[in-house]
Amino acid sequence: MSFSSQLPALQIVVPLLTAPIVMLLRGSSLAWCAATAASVMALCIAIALTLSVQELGVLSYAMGGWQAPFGIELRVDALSALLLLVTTGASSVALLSGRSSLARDMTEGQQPLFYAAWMIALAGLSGIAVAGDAFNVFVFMEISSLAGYILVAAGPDRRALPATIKYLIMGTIGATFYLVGVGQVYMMTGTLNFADMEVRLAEVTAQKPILVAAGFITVGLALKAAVFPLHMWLPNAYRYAPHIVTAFMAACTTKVALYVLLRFDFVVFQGNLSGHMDQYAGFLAPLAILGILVGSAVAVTEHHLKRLLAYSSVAQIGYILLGASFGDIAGLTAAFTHMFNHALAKGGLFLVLAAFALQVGGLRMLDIAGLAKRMPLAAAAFLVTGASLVGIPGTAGFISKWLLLSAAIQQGALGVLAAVVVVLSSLAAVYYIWKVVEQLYFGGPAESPATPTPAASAGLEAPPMLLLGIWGVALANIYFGLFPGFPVGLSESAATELVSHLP
Amino acid sequence: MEILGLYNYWVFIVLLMIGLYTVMAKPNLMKKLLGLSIFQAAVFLLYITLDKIEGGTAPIIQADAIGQIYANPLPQVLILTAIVVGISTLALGLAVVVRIHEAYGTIEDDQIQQADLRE
Amino acid sequence: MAPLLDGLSWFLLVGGGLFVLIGGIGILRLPDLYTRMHAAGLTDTMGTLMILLGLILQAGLTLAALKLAAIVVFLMLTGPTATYALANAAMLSGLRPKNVEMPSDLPEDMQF
Amino acid sequence: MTVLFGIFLLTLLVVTAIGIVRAENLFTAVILGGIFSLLMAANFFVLDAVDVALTEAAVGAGVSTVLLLGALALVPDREERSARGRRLALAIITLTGLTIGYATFDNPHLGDPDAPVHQHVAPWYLEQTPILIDIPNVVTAVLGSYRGYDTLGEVIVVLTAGIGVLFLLGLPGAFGDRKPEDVAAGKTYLNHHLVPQVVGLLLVPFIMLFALYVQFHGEYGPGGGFQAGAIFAAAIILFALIQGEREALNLIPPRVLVVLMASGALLYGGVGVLTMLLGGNFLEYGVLSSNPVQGQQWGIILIELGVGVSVASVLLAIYHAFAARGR
Amino acid sequence: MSAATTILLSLLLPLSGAVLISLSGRWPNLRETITLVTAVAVALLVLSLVPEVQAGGRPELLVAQLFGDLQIAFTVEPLGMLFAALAATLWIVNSIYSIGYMRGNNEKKQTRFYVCFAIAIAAALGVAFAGNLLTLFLCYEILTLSTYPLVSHKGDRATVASARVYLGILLVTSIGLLLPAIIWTYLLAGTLSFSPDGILAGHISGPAVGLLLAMYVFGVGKAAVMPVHRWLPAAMVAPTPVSALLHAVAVVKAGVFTITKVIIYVFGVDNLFAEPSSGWLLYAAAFTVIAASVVALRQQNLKRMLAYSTIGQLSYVIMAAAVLTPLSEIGAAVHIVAHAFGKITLFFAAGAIYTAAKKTELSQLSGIGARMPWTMTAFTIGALSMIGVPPMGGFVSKWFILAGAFQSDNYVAIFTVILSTALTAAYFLPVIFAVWFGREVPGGKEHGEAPWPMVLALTLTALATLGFFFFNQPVLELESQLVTVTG
Repeated sequence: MSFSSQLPALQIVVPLLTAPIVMLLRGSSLAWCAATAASVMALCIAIALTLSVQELGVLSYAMGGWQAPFGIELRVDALSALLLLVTTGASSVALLSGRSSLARDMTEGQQPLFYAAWMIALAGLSGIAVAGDAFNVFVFMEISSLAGYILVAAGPDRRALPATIKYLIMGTIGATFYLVGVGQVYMMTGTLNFADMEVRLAEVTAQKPILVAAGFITVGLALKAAVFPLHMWLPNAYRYAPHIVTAFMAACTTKVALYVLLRFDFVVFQGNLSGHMDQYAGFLAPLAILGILVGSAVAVTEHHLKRLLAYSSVAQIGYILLGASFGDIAGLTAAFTHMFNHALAKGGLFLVLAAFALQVGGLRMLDIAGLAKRMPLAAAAFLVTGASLVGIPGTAGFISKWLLLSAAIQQGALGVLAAVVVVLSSLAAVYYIWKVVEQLYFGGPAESPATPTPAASAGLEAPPMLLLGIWGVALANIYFGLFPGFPVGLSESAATELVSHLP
Repeated sequence: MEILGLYNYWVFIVLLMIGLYTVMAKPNLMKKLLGLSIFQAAVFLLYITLDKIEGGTAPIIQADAIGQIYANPLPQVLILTAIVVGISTLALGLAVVVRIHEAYGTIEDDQIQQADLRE
Repeated sequence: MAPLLDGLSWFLLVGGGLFVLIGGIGILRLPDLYTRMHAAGLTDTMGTLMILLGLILQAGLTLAALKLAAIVVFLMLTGPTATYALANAAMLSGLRPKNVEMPSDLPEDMQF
Repeated sequence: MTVLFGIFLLTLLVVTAIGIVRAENLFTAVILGGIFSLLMAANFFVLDAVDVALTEAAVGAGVSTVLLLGALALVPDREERSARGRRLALAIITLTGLTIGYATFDNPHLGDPDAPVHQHVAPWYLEQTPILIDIPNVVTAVLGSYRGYDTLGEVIVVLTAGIGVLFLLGLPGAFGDRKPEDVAAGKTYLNHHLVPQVVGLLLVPFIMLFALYVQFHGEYGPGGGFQAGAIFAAAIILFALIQGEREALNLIPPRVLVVLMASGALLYGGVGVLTMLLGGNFLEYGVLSSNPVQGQQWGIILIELGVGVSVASVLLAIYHAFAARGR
Repeated sequence: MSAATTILLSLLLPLSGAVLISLSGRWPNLRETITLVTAVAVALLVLSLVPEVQAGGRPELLVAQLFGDLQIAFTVEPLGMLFAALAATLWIVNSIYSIGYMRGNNEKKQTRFYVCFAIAIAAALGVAFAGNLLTLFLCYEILTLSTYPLVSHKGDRATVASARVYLGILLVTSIGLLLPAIIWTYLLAGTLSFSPDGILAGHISGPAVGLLLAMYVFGVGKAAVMPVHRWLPAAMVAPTPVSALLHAVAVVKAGVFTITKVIIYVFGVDNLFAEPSSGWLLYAAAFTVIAASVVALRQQNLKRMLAYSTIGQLSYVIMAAAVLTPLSEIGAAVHIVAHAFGKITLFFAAGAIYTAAKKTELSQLSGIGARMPWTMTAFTIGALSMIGVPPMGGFVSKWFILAGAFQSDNYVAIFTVILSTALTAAYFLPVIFAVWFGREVPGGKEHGEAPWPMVLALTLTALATLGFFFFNQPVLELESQLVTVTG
């Protein structure tokens, strides 16, 4: 048993076992250090895993030494690797740069518990990404969700609490729907392992329960992934959570749910349900289109920056779903690349908002009027990441937009229609991002009622760590815009892997 | 027996519907959480229904009983987990509800929304 | 010997069932809480006691019998206590028995 | 006979559920909830799932009812009438119901030996467990070893709930600014009642004893860490109800409680890491001893202990968080 | 120094200049010195590339290789060389002029002005050197964004509103039409790197050509082909040096340059010529020429009149390109230069008048020639060049265009040229007449010439306009390569 072969387990174990230690630590600084260290270590493990996946292909790890389907299998393929990178990366950056912002949102005594919850959330998300077992996915989904509720509830505003309960209820319903679906599949196959399910489903003649299972699993996970119209929990959860938490969650939570959705559907159902691809595309594509349109439209009218970006997230989830609903390599590649790039863009944007919030109290449009003069660096970073969100060439966002559009056009007439929708929503994105930029740069500070907070009195425009993180992400946006080979390659192999399950 | 072979499933469905209805239609947060528990309990029933086998007993191996059939242990394990998940969710939800009551003075969903609109 | 024990245990079981039934009827028919508690008390002492004894006889000298005996002991402890606590709580919360006037020499923490 | 009994119980279950929905007094609803769980447990027993039945009885009927009551003490106990969103809800649940109902007609009938679930994995567990792990209770074997990773996740879920509740409500003496001394002493629900106090106190040690029995008998009969943890917590909760919240807090200091919460999970995870260091996979207990079967048994005992400790401490901490919030 | 590094430097220099300018904002003199120095240095760098291109070389620079055949890369070819040289040289003049103007009207936010200006120039050079459509698109967008602050310089509500029109039209057209067109091209041809005989050659035919062409022409809003010309008059709220930048140096030139480039290097002249469905472009351009001239005829405000004249003149270029004969292609290229010199002169003059006399309406100009002889002489030269009277630069390009039109007996083009010449004369000559021989409106304030840097600048451009008539050899030689590659 060489060390490297243990990596899949370590990916989960490291953050998972850091959590109880963190909660025992006295004082926020110690807890923060431990959590950050663990998160960064997880990132390193994720990178190592990615490399070995690119080298060796799919890695399988038998938990407890019991071979699947009797034991639980961890399964790391290109897609899992991509997700792991996004999750651990987002968590690390957020933790590294977020300390001062978080310290303002909660009391000193609460912070060890908060960081413990963060660790658990990270472990849960990574656990989903590597799980090869349907029920194991459920367990880790619940782990990450429960921890996520805590993170959201940590928001300073009292409105964070109703947002949390809404998130909790809808999240639980989603998970339970998923559980029902898994139950149906288990009932007909007698196994819980994805790969094994695929094999045994082939012999199942009674299609009804399987069909229903597909429906329940799709709906349940769509709830978790805030697919329109099941996104109602997302805007407030994002708005009232601590800014750093928003940056972390916006980068990965919904994407992980989408990942399970796609993984389950392609690996288990596509091969065995006759004409399932049509049902699947016919169900997801319209939702994706609607989500894109509605999300963008609402974002255009929003006046609170976090809600604005939250609704843009709804639209962006639509992009990913749209690409996935094409069900061919090009579309899936676009979808996965967009998972990566959108995480970069959105995470960065929310980090910038955190910096703004430290400087001026609120995050409404008029609060940030003319802020560019006071914090040029952060504003410039907003410009870059915003450009990436819009999809200006030279930024990461452009790559996925490009892939998505070309994938759509290859789909023929309907695809062209979808492409038109994407273009329209990009124009909307131009509008709402520009709205903010204009306010930042040309809005008269005279209008701004926001009183500078204590943090503003300090000479630097924002805590150095935060600025560092922001610019790290911004530069990453540019780097992956110019040299997208890595994410695109990973996504391509992931797409090929999934498509290989098609009949 | 044959007619009633699906009875458990139907009860599961009914409970599922009752739970979901409570969660969606009742504005009272405590009620919502109770409904959520019913909703989850329904799924427990589904899984446990699966483990039953004709003429079987609980999956505790008795060395002396040869040829004894045993119920399927796997769903039981899954539901043990699910039960614990359920109570964890309930506990967290209750804590949030208590905090909401302290912050808003009510636990009725619609009143909370009105209070937020006023801000 | 065995048929005798068997008969006895069946007698106990049936009798216990009867008591439980009576208790159930009582809970439904009697006028107010206090009277109903009589019925309830009947159920969880006499009823369960007899049933358990019957079961013990069924089990014979085994571990199961021991466990059942333990249950009997616990029920003897908890049943009356629960009934008492219930009555007491009802009293404290000011619930009056129907058409009974209170004795005047209650401890003052029960005075209203 | 059993079938009819089962159907009777199931029907009662539905009736109770409707009762819960319709009850406007939340107190009534909560108590009905307890009854619901008890019926559910009985059902599970009828369906040969003794471990689950025990858990549902201890956790569902016991602890969760206590928690609901604890929360109910802090919030109004009447719900207000409202017809909002009823139509939508009805529409959606009908849709859901019909969808699954449509599926049921292809479902294998209750107890059908040819059902797929009884073909593939389950028989393997039943045949191999005596050889590979050699403990009678297969459920414990699957729980502890074959799917031990899920169980670890489960412990973490419990821990998360504990963390969340402590984060939101605080725990005097551990989190938040309140100290145990701030909690009113001696004041309990039962402070007028001599008899319950005496009897209750008498029961506490026995309950603990039973908890230990369930904990360590888990390999041979129904039981294990979760049930034991819940029962143990129940014992302390009973003590708190009788003697008062502050006394309970002094009995097991909150800080210790928090340490126990963490150490339970750490013990479980630690076993996993140990097996890694010994050259096995994560949670591969076989390597713990020269004789793999022996190792498996040791591993299961250890992790069950971890489960018991963390469940008991977490549930207790949660109860304290609610109880101490009020007074 | 290798050509690649030269390209890189000539792109980076303005940017670094921008950084320096923003840093030196507190010391105006230093700041403007930096501006000038950078401008001169850039011009020298760019011009240093001419000989190689002259000799048929095509210096290249690969910045980044995206997936597939997508890359950020630069290649210098005659057309781009011309545009780059034009932009670089005019930047010098324009900077001189700006210094005079900004100080003369003591505008605020001057630092931001110079910074954005430098960035805009860098973007313009990027457009000129772009080696493929993607790079071109990138620089095109940067140009749009970097000019927004310049247009909205004044910062009051009205200005910002019209600036939004400017930004809105340019962004919407480019993202809504140009980008999809590019993607479509990529899917058809599998590459975006310009190739002399058109990358779409043999990949597309039939009505699709017409559609794609339309997406390009209207996607490039900067070319202001009607009906996407609205932004140009809207942008008249900008300070005059900016108008000069928009009309003569960078923006609109970038537009027509892009279209010409698309016609030659993406579609390929021959393919378009063979494809009837692309014929509409000629008519669209012709219509724009006439319509714009008619509108210009009815303008009372000097700058607005110039704006519409620009719209007309741009469509000249497009029309010339659309005539699709070697000579007309040359004509198109040459007209870019000629019009640049002429129009920048006119704008400089207008700005000078505004600075000196605060006059903006045509009616106020009568008799002003006596007070500002230099300015008005330059103005006259520019106007005549617009009309195309020898010995002005405008004549040269019109000559080539006509010649090209005759080559293919394209009577629409011929007719348009003649008619528009008449119209142009109709709206310029009265002004010139009034300026020199009209009687001055009483009550105007006493004033002389504008500050000397402005006068210097406009004199230089006027001379250039004149000079281009005589010394257009280098340009012709350079552009004749277009014929050899396309013909």
